[in-house]
Amino acid sequence: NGAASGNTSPDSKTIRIAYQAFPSGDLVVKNQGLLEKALPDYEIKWTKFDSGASINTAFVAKSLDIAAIGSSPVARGLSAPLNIPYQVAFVLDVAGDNEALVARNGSGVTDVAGLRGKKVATPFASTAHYSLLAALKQAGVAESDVTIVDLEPQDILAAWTRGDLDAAYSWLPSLDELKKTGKVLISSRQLATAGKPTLDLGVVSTAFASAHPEAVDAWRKVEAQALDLIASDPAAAAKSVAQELNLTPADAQNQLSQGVFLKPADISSDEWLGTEAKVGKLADNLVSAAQFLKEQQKIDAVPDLTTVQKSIYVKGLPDVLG
Amino acid sequence: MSSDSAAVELANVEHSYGDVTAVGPVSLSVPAGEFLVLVGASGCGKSTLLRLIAGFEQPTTGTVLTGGRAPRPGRGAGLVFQQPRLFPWKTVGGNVALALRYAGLPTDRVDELLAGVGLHDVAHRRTWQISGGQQQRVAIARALAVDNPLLLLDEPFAALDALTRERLQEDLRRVSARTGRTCVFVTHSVDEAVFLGSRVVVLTARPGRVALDLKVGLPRDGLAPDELRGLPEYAALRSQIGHAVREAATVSEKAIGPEGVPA
Amino acid sequence: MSSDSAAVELANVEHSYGDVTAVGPVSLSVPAGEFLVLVGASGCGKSTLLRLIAGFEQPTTGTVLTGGRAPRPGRGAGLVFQQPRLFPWKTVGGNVALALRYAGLPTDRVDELLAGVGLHDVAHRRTWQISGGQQQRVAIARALAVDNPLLLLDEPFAALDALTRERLQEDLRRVSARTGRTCVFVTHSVDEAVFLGSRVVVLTARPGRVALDLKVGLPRDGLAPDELRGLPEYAALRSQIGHAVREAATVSEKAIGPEGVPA
Amino acid sequence: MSIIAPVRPTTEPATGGARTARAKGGRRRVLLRVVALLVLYALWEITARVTRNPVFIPGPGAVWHQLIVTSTTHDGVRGYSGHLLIEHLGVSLRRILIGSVIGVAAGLVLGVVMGTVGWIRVVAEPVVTFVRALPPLAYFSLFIIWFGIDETPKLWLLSIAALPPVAVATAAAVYSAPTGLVEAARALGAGRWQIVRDVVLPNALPEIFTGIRLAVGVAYSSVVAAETINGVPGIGGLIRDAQRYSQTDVVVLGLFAIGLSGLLIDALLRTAETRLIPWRGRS
Amino acid sequence: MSIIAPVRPTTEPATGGARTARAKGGRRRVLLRVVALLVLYALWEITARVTRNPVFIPGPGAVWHQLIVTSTTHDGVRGYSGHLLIEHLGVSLRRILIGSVIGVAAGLVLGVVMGTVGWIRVVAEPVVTFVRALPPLAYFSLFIIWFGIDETPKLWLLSIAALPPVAVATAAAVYSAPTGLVEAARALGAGRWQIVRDVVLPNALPEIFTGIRLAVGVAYSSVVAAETINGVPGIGGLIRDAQRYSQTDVVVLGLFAIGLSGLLIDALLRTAETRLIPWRGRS
Ligand SMILES: Nc1ncnc2c1ncn2[C@@H]1O[C@H](COP(=O)(O)OP(=O)(O)OP(=O)(O)O)[C@@H](O)[C@H]1O
Ligand SMILES: Nc1ncnc2c1ncn2[C@@H]1O[C@H](COP(=O)(O)OP(=O)(O)OP(=O)(O)O)[C@@H](O)[C@H]1O
Ligand SMILES: [Mg+2]
Ligand SMILES: [Mg+2]
Repeated sequence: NGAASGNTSPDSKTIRIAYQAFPSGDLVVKNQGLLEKALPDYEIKWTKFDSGASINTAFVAKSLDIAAIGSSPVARGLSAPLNIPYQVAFVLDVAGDNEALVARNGSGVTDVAGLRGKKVATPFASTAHYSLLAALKQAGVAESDVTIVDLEPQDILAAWTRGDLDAAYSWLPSLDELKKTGKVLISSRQLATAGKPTLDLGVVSTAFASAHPEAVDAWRKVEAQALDLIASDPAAAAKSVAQELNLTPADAQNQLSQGVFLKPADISSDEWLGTEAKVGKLADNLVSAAQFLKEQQKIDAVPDLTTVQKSIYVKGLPDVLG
Repeated sequence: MSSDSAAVELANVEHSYGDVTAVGPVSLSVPAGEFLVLVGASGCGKSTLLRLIAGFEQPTTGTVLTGGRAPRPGRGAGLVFQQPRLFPWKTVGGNVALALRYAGLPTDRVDELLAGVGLHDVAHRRTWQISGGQQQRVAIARALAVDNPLLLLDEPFAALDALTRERLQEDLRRVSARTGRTCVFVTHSVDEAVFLGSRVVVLTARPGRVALDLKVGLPRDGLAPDELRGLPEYAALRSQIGHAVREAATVSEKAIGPEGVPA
Repeated sequence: MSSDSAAVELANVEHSYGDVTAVGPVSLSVPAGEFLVLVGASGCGKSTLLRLIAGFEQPTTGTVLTGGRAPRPGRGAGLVFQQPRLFPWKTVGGNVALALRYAGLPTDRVDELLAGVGLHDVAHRRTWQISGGQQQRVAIARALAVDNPLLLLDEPFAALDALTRERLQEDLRRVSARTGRTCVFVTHSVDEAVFLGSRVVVLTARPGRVALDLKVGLPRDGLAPDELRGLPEYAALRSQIGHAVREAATVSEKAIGPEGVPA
Repeated sequence: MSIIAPVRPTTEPATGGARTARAKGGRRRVLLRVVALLVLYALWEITARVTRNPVFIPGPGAVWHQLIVTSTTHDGVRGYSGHLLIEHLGVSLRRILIGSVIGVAAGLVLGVVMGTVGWIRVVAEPVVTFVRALPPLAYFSLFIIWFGIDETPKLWLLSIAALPPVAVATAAAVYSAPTGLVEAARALGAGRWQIVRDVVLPNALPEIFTGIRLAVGVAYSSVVAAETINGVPGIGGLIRDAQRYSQTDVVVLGLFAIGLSGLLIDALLRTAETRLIPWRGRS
Repeated sequence: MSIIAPVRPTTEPATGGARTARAKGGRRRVLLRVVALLVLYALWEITARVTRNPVFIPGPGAVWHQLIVTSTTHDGVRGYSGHLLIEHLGVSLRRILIGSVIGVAAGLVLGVVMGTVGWIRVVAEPVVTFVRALPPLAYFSLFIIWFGIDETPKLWLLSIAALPPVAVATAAAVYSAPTGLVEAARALGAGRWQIVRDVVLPNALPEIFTGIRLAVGVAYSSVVAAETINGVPGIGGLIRDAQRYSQTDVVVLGLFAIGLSGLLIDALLRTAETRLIPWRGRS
């Protein structure tokens, strides 16, 4: 199989894309076959993954060319020992109200500081985990003062219902259920404002990007097109997302509405990817995420800023998205 | 032929394994205290008959009664199978002890019982660490551990040398005579049949039916085994039964009526 | 006693199972073509001796040679164990066919071989669907399927009725005489020993040693079995051997030197 | 007799009485199972109604509805995640089948060799024990790295999961081959591999079958783990997806699909077993 | 003889020659294992050097380093995730042990009952087959709903994982109890449960042991699944954590901890087996 061979030769016309089951423009692209239309010569293989960790693994195995992946795993992937040769080429969405820290009614917790001595659940190694720790730090709560439990979102819901948890940092759709019997302490939208955004990124393997720059351009264009669709015709976008996630269109639209979807033009702003001339603040964001991981002893060393900046794929920006 | 007090009562018993009829219609009534010896060709149905009496097989037609009731394995009958069937997970002594335990008896008689069949110093051995004849004797000791009114023995002495065999024959005869047990004993040895039996039944070839049913009226009391064997009646019975066995083995299925060997 | 052309050669053979000495020092030389019958009390070591000759046991001391070489199971010797040891996953016929297959012979002789031991219509049966004596006969047919120069038989006819037994005895004697096979035959029947053996060895009680080693010089050619049994020498041999067996069984270990029974 | 020594259909041809008894037994069996099913169904329905939380315990109705939804094309969507339920199941069954076959074959060979060849046992036994203690979830990512994300790692995972029961059961059974019968074969002149073929393996067959049945079960229960990555189509991928969106009714539907097809395969194996081992209990 | 009928220490007391042969055999065994270990080690080292990618295959040195790091307190951090390796392992072993004991006991009872009581077999067998086909990852969420996120759901999962091998092996062995010996016991007057105790169970013991060994192995390999939820401290939780951060050396270290302790327990079980079943191969 293609695991070891990679996909770097210019005449190989296959794109292997990893997508995840979170509502984003990526699902619209897949559902409407936008990329297939844009690149009729290419064979496009969509593969569903359920975590950034497994996407990183698949990149290590040289089984992927393009992927939708959270910023936290990207920070890991760019750091030692992984040092995955991929580049960030797109911002799919920024976590907004679709990821939040909720305290269960009856736990007596009303703000983040009140979490001391309480039991909080979140899926480890996820963007939510990152946000939770950021929120605690912001509120001046030491991590050791809180019992943090590693649970998948569906398991959080189960434990929550039993009353085993006091709070949880989770995302949609289970977040909606949590909100019904709980109070939002802080959401990722607020953290983003406070300088700790978590994002879903599009990454491209370096080898693929240098071998097929035109394909990367096409991909960025259709992703931008999808973002436009989300902004202009949420119902149509929701319909596509719903089909991919086996949801009702209404559910999908509700979920989409809670995320932050950038305007294509904003992506090449200094706030995010930046341009060929000046790489944007996303690099700093990734470095700070890596620093955070280093504190957690989860990575060996924090990559320096220039290395990370090289891993931002700004080729052709801002014109490509223009 | 039937009597209410019969220890074993077979009425028109037939048994088939699938389409193989092993035992032709047999009617036999064994009064309590009788020592019945079954003789017959290999494969004529002796073991099957014993299994019917023990309750391990149900007759295809006819009825089997022991002590007036349908036989049930382990109830009132001691059984020595044709194979030793020792439990390999128990020692030799443990095999005998098991029989005592099932009967609710104390298990300290194990060594005594083993000595009774000529086995010393083997109680602690594993069942595969003794010879074939010794295994057979353990099976006998096991079956004799409990005093059952009925004893069913399927060629118990086949694997024993002449001397041991004679000793055990003598013991068995004495014990059964003294306690008044009923015995049904299968053997291929005509000598053994005459020596032990108060009645000898010769079966025809498969399906086994009664070819000869002979009371052995030897005067036993006070006679030493050798004296008994020296009696002229003894020799006569031997040759009569030996003859009948040879005859019966060659009798074809068709030539024999339900009543026994044709005159 | 030893000879270079001996089919079986035992020199000072002793065999112990742990601290149980089963066979005392035994020296025996069996010339090719001899029909040696081993007689002895139950547990005296006959089977062990046979297993030594077959190569299943290694002597604790001394050496065993067959055809001048150390014996190896399945090489040049047919063996009938004391138990039938049939393969339950094969039919009766399949058990016999296996022996033929191992010898590279065509397997169409199965029915003939079974008929040779008096079994008809059982080739398709399962091994537990035939009687004990029938199982024993299948084991004999299996061992006789291939013409080995040496035949080792451990009480092969113990579970058979007189008639079948005599027929098979006669067959075995005829076959071994005609083909010049060497036989070592274990039995408890003194009559069988005299009838079959060209030489009879009586063993003492455990550990088995040679108590009596007797050439049987009966004139066999042209005599019908009944005529043979009617000879006066026959009766004399019977009683001599019978006597020796009784004696040997009671000889204590100490009283007997390595040379045999004391005068 | 009915309790301790159950009726063995193939070994003892029926007498007249036994034949009707068996027919009765068959009817009684079906009846018992139907009753058991009804009881389970009632329990489920009642629990679902009492709990009244379809996320935790979806009622039979909801699951039935999902069966229909996932088996048809609705609103332009084919089944679940673009594949019908039967397709998900089919893909997974294919994986389970291939994985089981490879695992069983390898386990059989390994078991026989370990049971018969001394030095291989000495070396291989610890390795097998070591490997079978390892959690598939732990080494699956290594498989991804080595074999990519397509079928290969899944088949490897399922094969490795299916191997140990067969290998261990076979090795144990082969190791305790009946001395008496092995000797009998040797006396007949059987060579080493003839003994293995004609005595050791037939004698081990009942245990090997137990091993195979366990192996297939283990492969089944590993299917979700195997389909964590690139698992759609696949019943394990379907379950995981549904789980993530708390579509418990779909999860339960998937569990039923797995359990019922597992039942079916086990029934086939048991039938084969009865056919192939008429001597059960006779050796 | 050495090939087909291996030396059975307990059954055949040694003759002079055999005794030295066995001592030799023991030394040969140790030697073989050491050689095998060295070969494996060399292979690993070479592969690691050739690959030169610690994420693919961390070298022995890296794993050794992690062993030291996770077993000591460095920079104010105790081991990994606040617990020493040995503590992670201890917690998991405790879970495995309890889960195995419960699973084995339940499987034993179930197996015996299914093997002996006809109507229970008819009803329970499909249920057991159904349940053992279900992937733990699929139903684990239900356990959380029922049992919370502490020890209980983990122990349930491990117990349920350990149950089927014992239940299936026991039921199969009990079902094929040797007719001849069962009859012998009945002839001696044994009652139903005496037969089970004195014939059926001893005869099934070798297969039961195989089942137990498999069960412990399955419990082991389920420990990561069981510790997906609130699994730290715990060797499974450690592995999961390390996996998500691609700390392959820690993952491999965890795998070693699991595999080696699994080897140890299996060796204990095998010793017990040899002791308890002197009649192996003799029935
Ligand atoms: N594995 C063993 N361990 C210890 N003792 C044994 C073992 N096998 C046999 N024996 C003992 O060795 C002696 C000889 O046994 P063997 O089977 O050769 O006797 P045998 O002459 O064939 O007896 P039988 O006529 O009863 O078959 C017996 O006393 C027996 O108890
Ligand atoms: N399960 C079975 N199925 C079919 N036929 C059988 C079965 N068991 C026994 N038979 C046949 O029934 C007949 C009687 O068997 P049985 O065991 O009663 O003979 P037996 O008189 O004891 O012979 P032996 O003296 O050889 O032990 C035999 O011909 C045998 O082949
Ligand atoms: Mg019989
Ligand atoms: Mg013997």
